[in-house]
Amino acid sequence: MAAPKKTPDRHYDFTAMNKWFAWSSLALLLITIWMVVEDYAKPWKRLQAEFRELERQKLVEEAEAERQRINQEEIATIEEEIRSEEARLDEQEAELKELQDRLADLDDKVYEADVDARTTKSHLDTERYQYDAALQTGDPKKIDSALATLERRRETYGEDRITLEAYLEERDMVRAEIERKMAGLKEDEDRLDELRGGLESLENRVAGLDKSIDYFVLNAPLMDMLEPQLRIDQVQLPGLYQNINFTSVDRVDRCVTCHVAAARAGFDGEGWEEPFRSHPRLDLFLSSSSPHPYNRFGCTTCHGGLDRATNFARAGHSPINEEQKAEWKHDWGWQKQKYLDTPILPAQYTEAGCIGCHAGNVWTASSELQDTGRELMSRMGCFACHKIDYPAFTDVPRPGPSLERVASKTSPEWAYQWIEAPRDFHPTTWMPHFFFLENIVGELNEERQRAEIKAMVAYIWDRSEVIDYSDPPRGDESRGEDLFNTIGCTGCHLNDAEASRDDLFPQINRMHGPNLVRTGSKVDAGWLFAWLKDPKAFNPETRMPSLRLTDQEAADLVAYLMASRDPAFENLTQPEVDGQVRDDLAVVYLQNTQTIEQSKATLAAMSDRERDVYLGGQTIRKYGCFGCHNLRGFEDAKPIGVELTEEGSKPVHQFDFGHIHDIPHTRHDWIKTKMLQPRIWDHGKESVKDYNELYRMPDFGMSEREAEAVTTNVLGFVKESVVTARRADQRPESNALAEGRKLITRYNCQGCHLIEDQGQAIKTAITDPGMWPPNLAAQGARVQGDWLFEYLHDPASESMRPWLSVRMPTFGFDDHQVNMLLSYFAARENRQAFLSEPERPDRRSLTVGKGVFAMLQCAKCHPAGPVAPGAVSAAELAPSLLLAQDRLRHDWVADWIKDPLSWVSGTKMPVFFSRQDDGSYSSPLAQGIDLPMWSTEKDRMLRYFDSEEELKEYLADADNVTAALRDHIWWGLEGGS
Amino acid sequence: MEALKNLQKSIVKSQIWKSIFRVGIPTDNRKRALAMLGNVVLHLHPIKVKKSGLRMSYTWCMGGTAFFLFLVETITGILLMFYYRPTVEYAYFDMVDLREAVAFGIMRELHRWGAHAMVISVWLHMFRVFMTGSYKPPREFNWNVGVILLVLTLLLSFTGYLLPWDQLAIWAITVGSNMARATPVLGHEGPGAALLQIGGTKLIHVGSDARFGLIAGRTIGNGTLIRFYVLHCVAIPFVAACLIAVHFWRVRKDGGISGPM
Amino acid sequence: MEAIKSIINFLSYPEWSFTLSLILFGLAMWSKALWTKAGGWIMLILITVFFGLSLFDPNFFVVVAKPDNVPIVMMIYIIGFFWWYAMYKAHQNDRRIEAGEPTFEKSESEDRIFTWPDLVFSEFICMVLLTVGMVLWSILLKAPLEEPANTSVAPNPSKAPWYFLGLQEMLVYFDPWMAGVVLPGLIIVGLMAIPYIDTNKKGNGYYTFKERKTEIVLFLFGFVILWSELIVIGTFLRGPNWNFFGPYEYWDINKVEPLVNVDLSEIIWIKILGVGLPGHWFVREIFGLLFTAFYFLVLPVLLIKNKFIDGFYQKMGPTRYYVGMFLFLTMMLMPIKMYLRWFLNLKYFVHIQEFFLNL
Amino acid sequence: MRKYRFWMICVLAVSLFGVACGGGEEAAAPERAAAPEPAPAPAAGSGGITGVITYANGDADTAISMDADPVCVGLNAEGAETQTITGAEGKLANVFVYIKSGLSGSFPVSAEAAVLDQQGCMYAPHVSGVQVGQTVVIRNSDPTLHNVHALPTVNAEFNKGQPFQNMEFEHTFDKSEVMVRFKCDVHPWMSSYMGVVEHPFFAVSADDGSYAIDGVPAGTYTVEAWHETLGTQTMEVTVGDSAVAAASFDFAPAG
Repeated sequence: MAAPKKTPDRHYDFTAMNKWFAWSSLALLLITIWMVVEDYAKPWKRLQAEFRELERQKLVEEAEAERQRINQEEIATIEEEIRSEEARLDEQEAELKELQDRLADLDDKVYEADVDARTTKSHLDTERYQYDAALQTGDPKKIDSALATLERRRETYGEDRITLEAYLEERDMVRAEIERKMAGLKEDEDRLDELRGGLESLENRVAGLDKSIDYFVLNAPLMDMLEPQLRIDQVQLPGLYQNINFTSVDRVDRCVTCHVAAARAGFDGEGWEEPFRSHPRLDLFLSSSSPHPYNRFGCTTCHGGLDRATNFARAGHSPINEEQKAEWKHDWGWQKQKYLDTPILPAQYTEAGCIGCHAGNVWTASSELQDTGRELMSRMGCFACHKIDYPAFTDVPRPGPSLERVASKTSPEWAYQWIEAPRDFHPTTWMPHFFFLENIVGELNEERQRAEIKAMVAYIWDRSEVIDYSDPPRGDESRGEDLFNTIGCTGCHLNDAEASRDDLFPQINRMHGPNLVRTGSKVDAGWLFAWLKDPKAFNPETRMPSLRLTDQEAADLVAYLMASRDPAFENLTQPEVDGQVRDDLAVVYLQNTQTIEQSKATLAAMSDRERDVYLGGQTIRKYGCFGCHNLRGFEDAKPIGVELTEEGSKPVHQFDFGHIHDIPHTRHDWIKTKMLQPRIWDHGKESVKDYNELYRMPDFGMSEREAEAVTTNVLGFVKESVVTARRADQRPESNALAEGRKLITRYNCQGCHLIEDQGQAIKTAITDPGMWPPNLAAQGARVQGDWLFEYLHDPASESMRPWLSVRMPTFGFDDHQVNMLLSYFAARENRQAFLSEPERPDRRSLTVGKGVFAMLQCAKCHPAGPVAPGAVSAAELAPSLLLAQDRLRHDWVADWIKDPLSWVSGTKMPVFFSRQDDGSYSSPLAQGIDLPMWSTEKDRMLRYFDSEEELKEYLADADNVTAALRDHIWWGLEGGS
Repeated sequence: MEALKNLQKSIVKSQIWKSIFRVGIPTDNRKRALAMLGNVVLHLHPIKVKKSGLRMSYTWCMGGTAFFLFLVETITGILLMFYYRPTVEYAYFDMVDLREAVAFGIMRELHRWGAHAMVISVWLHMFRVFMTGSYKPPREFNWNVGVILLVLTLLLSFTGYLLPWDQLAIWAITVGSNMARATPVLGHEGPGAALLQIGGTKLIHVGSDARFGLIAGRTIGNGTLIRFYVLHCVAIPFVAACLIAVHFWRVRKDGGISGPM
Repeated sequence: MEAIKSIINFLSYPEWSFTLSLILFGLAMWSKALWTKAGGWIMLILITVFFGLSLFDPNFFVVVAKPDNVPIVMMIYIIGFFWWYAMYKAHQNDRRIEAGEPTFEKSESEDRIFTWPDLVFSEFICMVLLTVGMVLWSILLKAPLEEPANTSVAPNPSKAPWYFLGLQEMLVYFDPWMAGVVLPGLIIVGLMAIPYIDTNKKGNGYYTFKERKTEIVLFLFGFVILWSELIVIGTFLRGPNWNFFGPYEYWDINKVEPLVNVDLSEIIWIKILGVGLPGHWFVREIFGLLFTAFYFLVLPVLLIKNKFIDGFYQKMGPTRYYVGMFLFLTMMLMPIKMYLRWFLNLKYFVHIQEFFLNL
Repeated sequence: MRKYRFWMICVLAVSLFGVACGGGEEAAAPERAAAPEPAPAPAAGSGGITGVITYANGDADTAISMDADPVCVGLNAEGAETQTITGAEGKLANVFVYIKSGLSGSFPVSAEAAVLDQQGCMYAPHVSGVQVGQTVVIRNSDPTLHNVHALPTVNAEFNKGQPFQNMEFEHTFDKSEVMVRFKCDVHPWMSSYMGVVEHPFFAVSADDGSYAIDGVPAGTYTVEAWHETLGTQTMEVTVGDSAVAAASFDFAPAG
């Protein structure tokens, strides 16, 4: 504007003023632009654009491949045909033309007639109404006239319809005529499209991804408010919520905004890296066919992290190690999220995400690490000191052996040695080291520990019952050895001084029972004999089953086991400890309830032994030994550890890292470190803290892998963040499932059996597959509840595989437990455990069954009578069919015979019926029946058929044949009639 | 060129234009005066001001700054209100969305930093007025209005502090509001509260004292959020706006922009 | 280096830093040299150097760099600057007055300027620049958003908004009802009362120090020392459990300070008289009550004996004088209480838990 | 994206300046190396690999008792032996030799089917090889029940019963695997091994221990020789154009 010059009534010099104005406006413009750019250039946009480009290239390559594939000759020929067709049509052009004209003409007529008809119709409706109206007036004259018009109109309408339909008919004819003429051409064209279709769709998709002008326009700043291609992609997850201070907020996952290909197949293999890879397990996750489709489960439900984040750092990615951290810092600007309590689980712990929904079922299908971790925790007995409120860890018996009678079994000296360093004696034991760990420094503290151990032994022996056992009968060591190796001890026990837990990871079932090395230096032979004969007699709660050993067998085993000795652990002595130290420890406990003077007096009044016993009791309380072992005097003591039920949600700042600074301050690093070095957080405080304030968590001597497995579980113990309805397997039966699985873990069924495709650890001890205990796949579908009930109660009653040297032990289940197992197997197969008696079939199918039984030579493997000794090598035999009727489920046998492999992988039962594409099964017997060798069978069967064709037809149908076989096995076998 | 000139002329001469802009760009003093009188915003100013009052070195322009920031807060605040739901479920995640998904979420920064700046500028305004002794007669009353505005500014900022509903927010408010427990007579932990009772029934307890009234509950919760939200977005701004008007009016009436009386 | 740091840490502990700041404040008010361009530059450089160097210290950096603390750093500068600037102008004017010339403002307040365009434009430019500033700030510094609210996990320390940290700091020395309600209330009342108490006709509408020494000194004491400084302390030097930490100290949650504070009654009855505490609260607290009464009722009267103060009394008349004196004494309660706490571990003058009346 | 749109409008309204000119940089996707063209099937070369498998310990096979199935006894009047270690003196038969690595590209699958017969309660041949995708015809020439139980590790397991004489069925393996074991659960002594490889360059040593792989394109390869009990041995072999390279293996350690 025209700036007035400086005058008396002016204050500022206006040229200067304008300069100011100009510069400041310019600054404003620039800053605004900067703001817009800042707001527009989001990292996820860059990534999406990048991915578009990559995907485009991928499609281009695919299109190329498609082009290669398409058979050019074929196309050429078809195009040739098309040309000829067209030529042919040209010849008939004239009449074709004429037809088309007629068609056009007819179209007009139809239209016209249609209009007329509809007009008439509308009039008709009006007059109908008028007639009603007339009726209302009740004036007969009106009524009549109205009726009259109505009638007339109805007629016209009828006529209109007729003309219309006539035209329509004619038109259709003409159309058909034309189509017929052009059919050949059309057909060819269709075939051509079909051939080219794939390619075309690919090319279209490529075109869709081209960076054309409109791409830039649509995604330009400020334009992209309308319909951008680069946009935030989010999914809302009702029922999967975040637990914010007593209010739950449904998740809104935006992960795929950057992980564009996560839920789409085909973006794996080399060249595809995060964030552009497909999920590695699309069969299980994200894909719409998987059990966890993306739009129902999203990502953060399992992986954790800030669901709504659209930025690498803020999403809470957690690096698996320092290298990755450095790399991420550099590539993605990674930062620790101080304010995010639920960061993404580091890759190695991802399976922790399963627990939130699956804990209710004890096991999680196909999450190996987490599952092993759970098993480790049950064996190591974490739940014995820490309350863990999940089915797998609640109302389970104490994991350790009862000490109420330990004095009858071994010596106090051994016990001292053992408590001091269990792994020195049994390298693979689950019993942890409580003493002489890193946070114990100084001679005094070490003396204190000796005093404590000695006192504990004193207490245990003081309370323990002593039974005297006479020496066992003489046994033969070598016979004992192969008993040990063949009857199944090896399913739960090792006998190997070299073994290490980590070597057996993750198959830990063989460490269910103690490693039996050095038994000779530990126990009393007489006790061992009695124990092997009947474990429950010694300890009613023991998980050790009875193998129904004869005295001789037991004696042999004893001889074998006792032979394993180690001089280092024989004629041991307990060290002398300074009585003063012992007394000082005791006084501290006394002072909890007494004044200093009183406590001194009380102590003085005690004898030396009493003091030991007293201190022992207090020490046991201090270390919580009663958590794992039955101990008189601690029947209802409370566990000493902190509850772990929601450990995975504990804010990081509540974990005590003590003076350790080189370990990253994250939840998982804390837990894992704690597993490997339970006392590490005392570092630097050893001499400051009171002796009794020092950490007491024992050292289980975990390997890296074990620690990771356990950590995975603890990380998974999080606050509820999924509504019940959305958790895994909510069927009414799922409870049975959980209970059954608990029993299976507790009694280590998988040490011998393959259950849910896991276990059969005994494989490593028994090489001959024929001798492996059976695979229990589909057990619930295979056997009858009643039979299983009897069998589990008393395995000796039946033996369907007499050739197996492995014995199904007698676990001494009570009815409740057995029923639990029954309903577990049933629940696995969605069946009822018990079913009603089948009714007897007709003679015909029995006869056919008998014949088929012979033709398929079932008896070659299945003893249909008493087993002929040495007939076929034991290992290759199959269960005796005499048991079938009592044992097998009538509704299963036929299906089984039809396709055994689909039920039990690796079964020796061959498939006789080949599966057709339509799912039905074809039977070879129709041909087989003609072989001369089966003539007798043929004749016998023919009696029940009118013709040979009929018989063959019957035999050709797998359903008939299998049913007949089943009936024969059921009714035909007894008495071998 | 000519064409353009004509076009411009015809526009400027048109009735619409004239109806909006009564006086064009002032070229003489009369027009200058008219410009000030004719414009609703500008007529807050007198037609002429003391030269001293014009000097930045004298006024520090702090009053103006404070007022401008008040406007900035109003505008950004209104925009934010479109996305923010004052309930414990949504409040926090709406903040997250402002950061993650909403275009120009920078409004939140503008609003927050603006608030800080406003508090400081109001203090400095008071500081300056004191140093120039501009509270002295006849301006005593306006000084008081100013003090009240200062308090309102603090309250605005305080109430706004809770709305993000993160740890920073609720604990700052907890600390702040805990003092109200001890209000004499009205706070259940304050002196004299025990005296207020009828026939042994205490009138002032944790469920009825000043703090309860402030945060609408025994602990900070949804009630507090709503209450603070309304205070922050409607109640206090309204009062402040009125007082600002009074403040300006009195500036004019009490002898214009401060300067030697 | 470390040595210097530890010295600074030590000096920054309230008893010393506060005393120091009192002394510096006194000197500043007294000196003239400080309120010159040179003085300003020196101050600016000193502060900047201090911050600049300190930023290298991780612990210092962590605290200062918190987004919500940035405005306070700014505040230190701004208040410092304007304080200096106001005094600078005041001294200039004083010199002119001595020389018998009119003050700047006077010399200019005569001629009037058309608001359009001068004022309108300068205002508009201010707004534009301010906007630029705000946007820049917002782009460079993201607003903080911590973990979602959780009433069961309290952050340590949990602090009030920064502008209330002065009050939170007072909580250390006073009961909530004083620090949180009465004193803030009196601050507001006091501010409002200023124009009515201050009877000084001079210095109306222009910068001057000479003509209103007392007012300015008192006001600055309240504004700079008791308000701004306490905010700075509360923000930068108060860590977990509201423990005090030097600027270079690591905020260790486990830091423990001895709690040995005693009430006046205990000091007198037990320590001095060597008898147990009387049962009835009135007897027990009698000394405290007496002291309070003396402080607020008698002291003002006694003070009149002082010529200087008598001068005010004459000018203001009894009511103004007493109100003013009351407010002044209340303000002075703060430093008094602080010192008694630091050096006598005094907790309360009056401690009547019977009805939560603690002073 | 409602929010998005709305605010844009506000901002447009508020900001007096034509901000639209502010450009956000387009993310240019990095060039990704186009995947290599599928290598054309190399013309089956004219080279070859031959060699002899030697084994000092000679024939160490044991007789089989077939008492379990009278039919089998009947079929083997003169008795039968295991076929683990066979071949002329000092030579070793039933060794599967194939090119383990060094080949590139894909090779046509040979059209004619490989046959695995069950004759006299023995598999014939005892050791054989097929190409991935090549049909294997499995026949039962005995008048007794056999079941063909393949125990692969990477391919799909199957276990078919053949109760009648001259029954046969076809099977193709879709992954390469060395070796796939076949057994018959009815006659535990029966076993056969089949090497499944991607290419046609494999052979099984004859009674005189000799084998020959031909049509090998020129190049350097790792050749592996596999034996059921004696493990595997490998060797680097360079085949010149239309030249026959020698690769003999000696399985005779047990001195």
